[in-house]
Amino acid sequence: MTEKNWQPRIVAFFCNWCTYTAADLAGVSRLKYAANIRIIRLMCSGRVDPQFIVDAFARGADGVLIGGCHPGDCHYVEGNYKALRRFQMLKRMLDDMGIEEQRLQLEWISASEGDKVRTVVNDMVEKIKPLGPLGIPKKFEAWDKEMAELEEKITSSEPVAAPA
Amino acid sequence: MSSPKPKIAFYWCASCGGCEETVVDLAEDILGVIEKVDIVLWPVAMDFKYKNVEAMPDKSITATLLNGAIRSSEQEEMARLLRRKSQFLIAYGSCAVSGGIPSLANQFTREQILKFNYEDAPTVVNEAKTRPRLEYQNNGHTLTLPELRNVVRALDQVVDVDYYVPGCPPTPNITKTAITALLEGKLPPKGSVLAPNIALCDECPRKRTRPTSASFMDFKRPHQLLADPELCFLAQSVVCMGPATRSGCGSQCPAGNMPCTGCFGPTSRVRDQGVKLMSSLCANIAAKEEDEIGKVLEGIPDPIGTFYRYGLAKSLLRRKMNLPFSGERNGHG
Amino acid sequence: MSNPSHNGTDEVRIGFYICHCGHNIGAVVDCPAVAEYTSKLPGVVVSRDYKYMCSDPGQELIQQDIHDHKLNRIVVASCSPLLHEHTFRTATERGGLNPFYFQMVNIREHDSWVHTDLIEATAKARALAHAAIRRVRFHKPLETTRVPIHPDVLVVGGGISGIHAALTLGNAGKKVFLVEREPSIGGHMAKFDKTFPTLDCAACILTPKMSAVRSHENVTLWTYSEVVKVEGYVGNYKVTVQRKPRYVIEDLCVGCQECIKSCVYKEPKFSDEFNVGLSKRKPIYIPFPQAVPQVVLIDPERCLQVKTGKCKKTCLEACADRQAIDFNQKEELIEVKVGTIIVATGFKLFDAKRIPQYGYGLYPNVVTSLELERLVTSSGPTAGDIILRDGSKPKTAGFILCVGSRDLKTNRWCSRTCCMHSMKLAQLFKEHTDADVTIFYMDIRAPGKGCEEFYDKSLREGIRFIRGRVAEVTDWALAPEEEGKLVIRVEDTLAGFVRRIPVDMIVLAVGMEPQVDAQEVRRLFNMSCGTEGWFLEKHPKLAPVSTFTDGVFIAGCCQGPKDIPDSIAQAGAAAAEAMALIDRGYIEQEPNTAYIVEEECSGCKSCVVLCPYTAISFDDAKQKAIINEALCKGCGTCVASCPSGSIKQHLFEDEQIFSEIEGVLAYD
Amino acid sequence: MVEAHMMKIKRTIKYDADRVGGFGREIMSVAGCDQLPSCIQCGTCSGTCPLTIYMDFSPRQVMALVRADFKNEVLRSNTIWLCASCYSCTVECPRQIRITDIMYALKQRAIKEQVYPKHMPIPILAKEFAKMVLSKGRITETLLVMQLFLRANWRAVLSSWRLGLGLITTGRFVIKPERIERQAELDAMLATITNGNGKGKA
Amino acid sequence: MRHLGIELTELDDWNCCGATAYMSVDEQEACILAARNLAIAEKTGPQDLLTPCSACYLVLNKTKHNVEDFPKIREGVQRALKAANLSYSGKTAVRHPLDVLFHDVGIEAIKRKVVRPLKGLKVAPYYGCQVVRPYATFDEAWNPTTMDGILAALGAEIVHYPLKTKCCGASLTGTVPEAGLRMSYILLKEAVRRGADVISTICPLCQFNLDAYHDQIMKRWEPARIATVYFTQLMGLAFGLEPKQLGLHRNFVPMKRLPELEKSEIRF
Repeated sequence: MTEKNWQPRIVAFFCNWCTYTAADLAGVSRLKYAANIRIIRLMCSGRVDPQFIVDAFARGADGVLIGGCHPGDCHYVEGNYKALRRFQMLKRMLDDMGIEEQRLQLEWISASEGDKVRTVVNDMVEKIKPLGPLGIPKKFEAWDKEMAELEEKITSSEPVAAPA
Repeated sequence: MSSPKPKIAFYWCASCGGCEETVVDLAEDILGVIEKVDIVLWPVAMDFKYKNVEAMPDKSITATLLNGAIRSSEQEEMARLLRRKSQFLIAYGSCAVSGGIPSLANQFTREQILKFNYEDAPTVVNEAKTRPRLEYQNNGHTLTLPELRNVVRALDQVVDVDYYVPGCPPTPNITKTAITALLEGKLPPKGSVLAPNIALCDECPRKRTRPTSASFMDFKRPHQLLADPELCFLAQSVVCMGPATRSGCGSQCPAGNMPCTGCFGPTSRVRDQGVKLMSSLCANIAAKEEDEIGKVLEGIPDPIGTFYRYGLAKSLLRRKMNLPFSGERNGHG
Repeated sequence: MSNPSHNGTDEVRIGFYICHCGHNIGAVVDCPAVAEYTSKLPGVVVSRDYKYMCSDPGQELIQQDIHDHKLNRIVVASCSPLLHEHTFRTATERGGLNPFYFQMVNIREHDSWVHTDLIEATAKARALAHAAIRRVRFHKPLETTRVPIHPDVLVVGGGISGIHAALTLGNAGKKVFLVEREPSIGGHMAKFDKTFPTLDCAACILTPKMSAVRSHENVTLWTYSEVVKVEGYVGNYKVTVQRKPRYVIEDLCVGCQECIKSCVYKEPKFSDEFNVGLSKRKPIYIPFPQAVPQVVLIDPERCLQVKTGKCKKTCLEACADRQAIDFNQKEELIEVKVGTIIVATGFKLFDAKRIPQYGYGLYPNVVTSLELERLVTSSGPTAGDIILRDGSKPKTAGFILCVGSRDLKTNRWCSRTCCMHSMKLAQLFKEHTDADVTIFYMDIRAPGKGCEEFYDKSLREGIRFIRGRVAEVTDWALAPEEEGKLVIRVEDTLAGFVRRIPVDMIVLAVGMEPQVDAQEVRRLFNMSCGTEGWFLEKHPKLAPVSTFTDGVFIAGCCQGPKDIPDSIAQAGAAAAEAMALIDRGYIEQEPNTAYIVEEECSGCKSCVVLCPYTAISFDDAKQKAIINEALCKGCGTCVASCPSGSIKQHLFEDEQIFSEIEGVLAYD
Repeated sequence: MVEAHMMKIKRTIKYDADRVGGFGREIMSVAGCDQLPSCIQCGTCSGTCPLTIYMDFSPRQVMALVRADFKNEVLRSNTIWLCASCYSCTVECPRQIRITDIMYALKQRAIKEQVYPKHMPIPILAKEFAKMVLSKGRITETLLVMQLFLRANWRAVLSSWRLGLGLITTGRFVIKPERIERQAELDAMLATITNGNGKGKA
Repeated sequence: MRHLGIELTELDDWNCCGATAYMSVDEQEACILAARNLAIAEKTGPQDLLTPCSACYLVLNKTKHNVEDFPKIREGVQRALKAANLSYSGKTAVRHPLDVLFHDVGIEAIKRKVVRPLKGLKVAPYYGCQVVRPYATFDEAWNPTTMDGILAALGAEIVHYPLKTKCCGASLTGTVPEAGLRMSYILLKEAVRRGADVISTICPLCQFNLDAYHDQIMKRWEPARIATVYFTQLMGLAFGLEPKQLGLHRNFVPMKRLPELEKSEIRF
């Protein structure tokens, strides 16, 4: 994708009971929203391992959205609170690592709030667009280029496959 | 093999020297080791030249134990050279395994680091603001210095690594075990970490004192309390990396009344030690309101330094994202 | 049967199928292009697009391919897994594979229905398919577990829905606990005079059902009681019911009402709830003549004895024989075990005071439809006379429809029954008073069976209909004929001008609202609510009485406004759903439980406190945490929290999720 | 006056060509007018409007006409000019349609297209009012009224002379024109939209 | 106001808000006009902007809301303000004296100031349209009661006046007299019918409208003579101020003389 028509990639982790169902409802209601989001279903927002979020960023996500039941409504009593606590810390850590706070969002969306799925996704896309791509895989590549010159030099000066 | 005795090399990149110390810490055992092997390279203890190594046939060294992170062009070059010359390249110690403490530098630019070290640090006297240069002409000679890289790397981010011996430093025990395995040819699959694949709590003497039902009302740092010498640190609200860190060290820190800081790295089942421990700690916070949660979290003022003390280079994010990346070779300005 | 091991030693052979779902997907996602793309992904042996994957031929396609191509993983990209995951798992199983070697991709609800751009939607479908193909590689064979179902049922709410559900279940031989908050069952229907469109008497059809449920050998009826706690899960709920003190021993009272006659209050003094305040009652009373149970009760807020302890207690004397009155009665908590629950907690009427322009509460002759219902009933406070507050008969009346309904400022929904209800009341009004009756409506909604005919009957009987939402009701006259009347100001939208219409009485057709405590009830039973506050069904079409919590069903107006026939139909459906579970005897549990690999657990104990179901315990001897998979509900919170990655979750393994992440991001 | 025996008839059928495609959508795109599509024609706006009784189209009908693209009919109706901005309709509308704002949008449109009823003083008042504010920053009621009467219906001045005199004698009408001090500032502000954006808005 | 310990500053170089008329010409410009006042108020300091006129109140509030709700208008306004080195962040609250008197000063404080209770004076509280809707938050749109409370505190008798929020037709009296005057006529007539001695308004234009057109109304319909005063004038009376100080002598229709008030030697 060229820089010009760049579209943010958003990975979403939605809980099975509220937010995933809400996204289904948005579909059933034919609400239209930005196509940038890829939803991964988990049983509960409490299952969202922060590793998933960081991994998504590291693999090229420009934003990560976590969707869970409203506080007090978790299908599993309190999984969403656990998600909230991790989220708060992770946000700080991402900030320390130079990832803008708009790129990680936690939203409470109940099964009936199909409309909220639409607004949340659209808003998030709008918020991320001005930030531009996060592009971590490309960064990794760029960083490792500083080793290329040396590597080339060594490779070229090496005798071809010295016998062991 | 021309010689019946395996050839062993030790090398030292960006590290504090503690790892070298460990080898010495093998004490009398080292004699046993020395008996069984030829040490072909050990700059800290014996005099070898680059040229000597270069002259060795490829793969002629049975195993190289390389410690320290890779952060300069010279270290990169040595890593590549030793890779070529060794049958087994072993990342030895946290810095080589996962970047170690030096990789906390990945939160800063090369310029920030150089400026601090050569200008701003309180102990520096350098009015001319002289900085090391890559090249210097003197009497018609060109003197060169290695280039400091933008990114601090773990060994396997530069060359292929066969085995990992973690620790800051690795304990004599696991060092001995590793060397023994090597000598006896009883090596696990390539890429293994030569430490138990179970978290530290397993061998921690304080393990039984942790209650099963406690949540965190706050977090404390070790200097903020007089720690109970018996009680699990987490039960005292002190961040202990033990649950997320491999065992094998013999729980030396908890035994010395200090919490684990995670130098052995995560188990094979975890991709990012830092957020994984964070996940566990934060899930267990008692507060429910955003503000209250935030207050509890203030007890961890430097999460990156806390959770990634030994492994920022190998964390999923590796380096702070919004730092300018100097493409110029001469970053030493 | 092909039985590949999951350690990757055997070759993974994936079959990928993308469903057009007619035009639902096919019109927005280029299905053949997706199939073409996935065919090149590693491990994919078969990649097809097909019109309707969920059809029999679609399913057979999968089975045939498993056979022909030795497939050992199946991925179907179609609708939401919440809809058809089961279908395709079964197809996978019929093909000879473990059903959990299947993975579903949602490209309808999450893609073709929410996007319009063909290129974007197709790219998204590719990414989601890619993710599933990567993920399915790590799937393992799993077995569902069976949990036995406790055969007893709890029905909450004793209105017509609850009564019907309880009777249906009781008649089928199931034990039912019917809990009603009010002192009598009957709900709103007990307050109605006649029912539309047949005009049969509400009491005549309801009362027999009320007594039947009371005397049913399989039904335990607890009135004046509330459910205060619900624990457990489908098949095994533990419910705590609070029984409020009536100060009358239910089993001893025969309903002779001598005590009421002898009360120290000679005249009824307090507003009567059943007659919506149109009449008075005493502190000791029976809610209404046909109340079930026929047991008096004492209003602790009003009774002198309960309040002050200083009363002559003439009621005690009156009941000396049976000694049914007990001023020391305390609230009681009862715990019962049930396997399924039917929630039928009904609705609340809209408070007409919220629309001040209609003058309810300000002008005495503005009444609500329920008040008129009580006035028109022969057993009501006026014995069926429709009278104005001054006792005279109204000569003109106006019915204002949609009071509180279809209004974004109050309730946006249509309350569904008000049109018919008002027409019924208008007919009765005319019958009782011969008054000139006008109905002010926005749209007449008479879609039920016999309802359009009823509308026609109303028109023929001379009821006037004016299409327009009434702007206001005032008492200021601008013309002589308006003096002393209530004036309705409305645009007659069909005539096209504004009119002022003076009337004697105004009836406000108040809409339905969720009960005040709907949110608490929802939490109690772990249900969802729509944004309006009605309990949310699992699927609006396919699962209209199920909720997102297995074993909890909803019936009647707590799910949304509806009339009596619909409520009863739902109650029957809910009873049937409950019975289906009970008679099968067990439920299959999704094998998404968490498990601990013992040798990997360091015993750090971080997980134990996280489990809301106490499924994690700590084995002191082994110094390891243990998960009781029977108690685990599969949320995965402990999995995400295990600092050494030693807790895993079937169906949601870390590597499965990581590969999904990798997959969704692996497009260009 | 129509003679009793001569029934005067008027053709009222509308053809599709009478519609101005896109007009409804244009009005709905004005800030605050976006709720119009959900109008259910209940007539609350008309019922609550104190001025419907004088209108050729009731507010409800105006909503219907806008939605159906009957631009000419709407812009020429007296309804939009009779709206006294009392906001009853906006507050009462069960669909939360900002009817008053739609009326404003229609007035603006009518003024822009010069299609307001010729002898109706209201648009003139609005324009004169705006002009005075533009040039002076404040309103001097007396002058405004004079302008209005001169332009619309000077005969009316005669009928109102007693009131005017009363106002002046009670000290409630000031004849000396008022103006703000920093007129330039105001001009500069308003210039930003006229210059910056073509002509402000479509 | 000073009487009740509220400090007022005249807004520096205020401009006309444009009232309802300007909105008809160009909403963006109208918003800019109003926003200039808001911005000047914000510059002046952390105060509320007090406006006794219903139309100003509405337009200023509407501008505030428009700036918040509609990015297009917000951008235009901000660009315009920038041209005058002004800025508006939305902080300044637009208040009506009734709001301030009822909520900030309070009924009790008002009661304490009363030296001459308006006993026996029957008042029809008339709020008019633009204060109570659609932007006011300090009272109910359909049945406002804040002025009722203040008038009751003055000792007056409140007449049930169902037209309290109906439009007086002010914007039309000059342009379409038939329509505008009829609206005023209905208001006056109903007040008389309900037995009120005086109508109390919260908008100067309503006051003017209901007061100044009696002659014309009489000519068209029937006499419906009743005085209309601004509610603070009644407060002044109750606080013991002289009618002349209160400008009551400027009314076209004088207030009815009340025996109870006569005794306290007020001259009208």
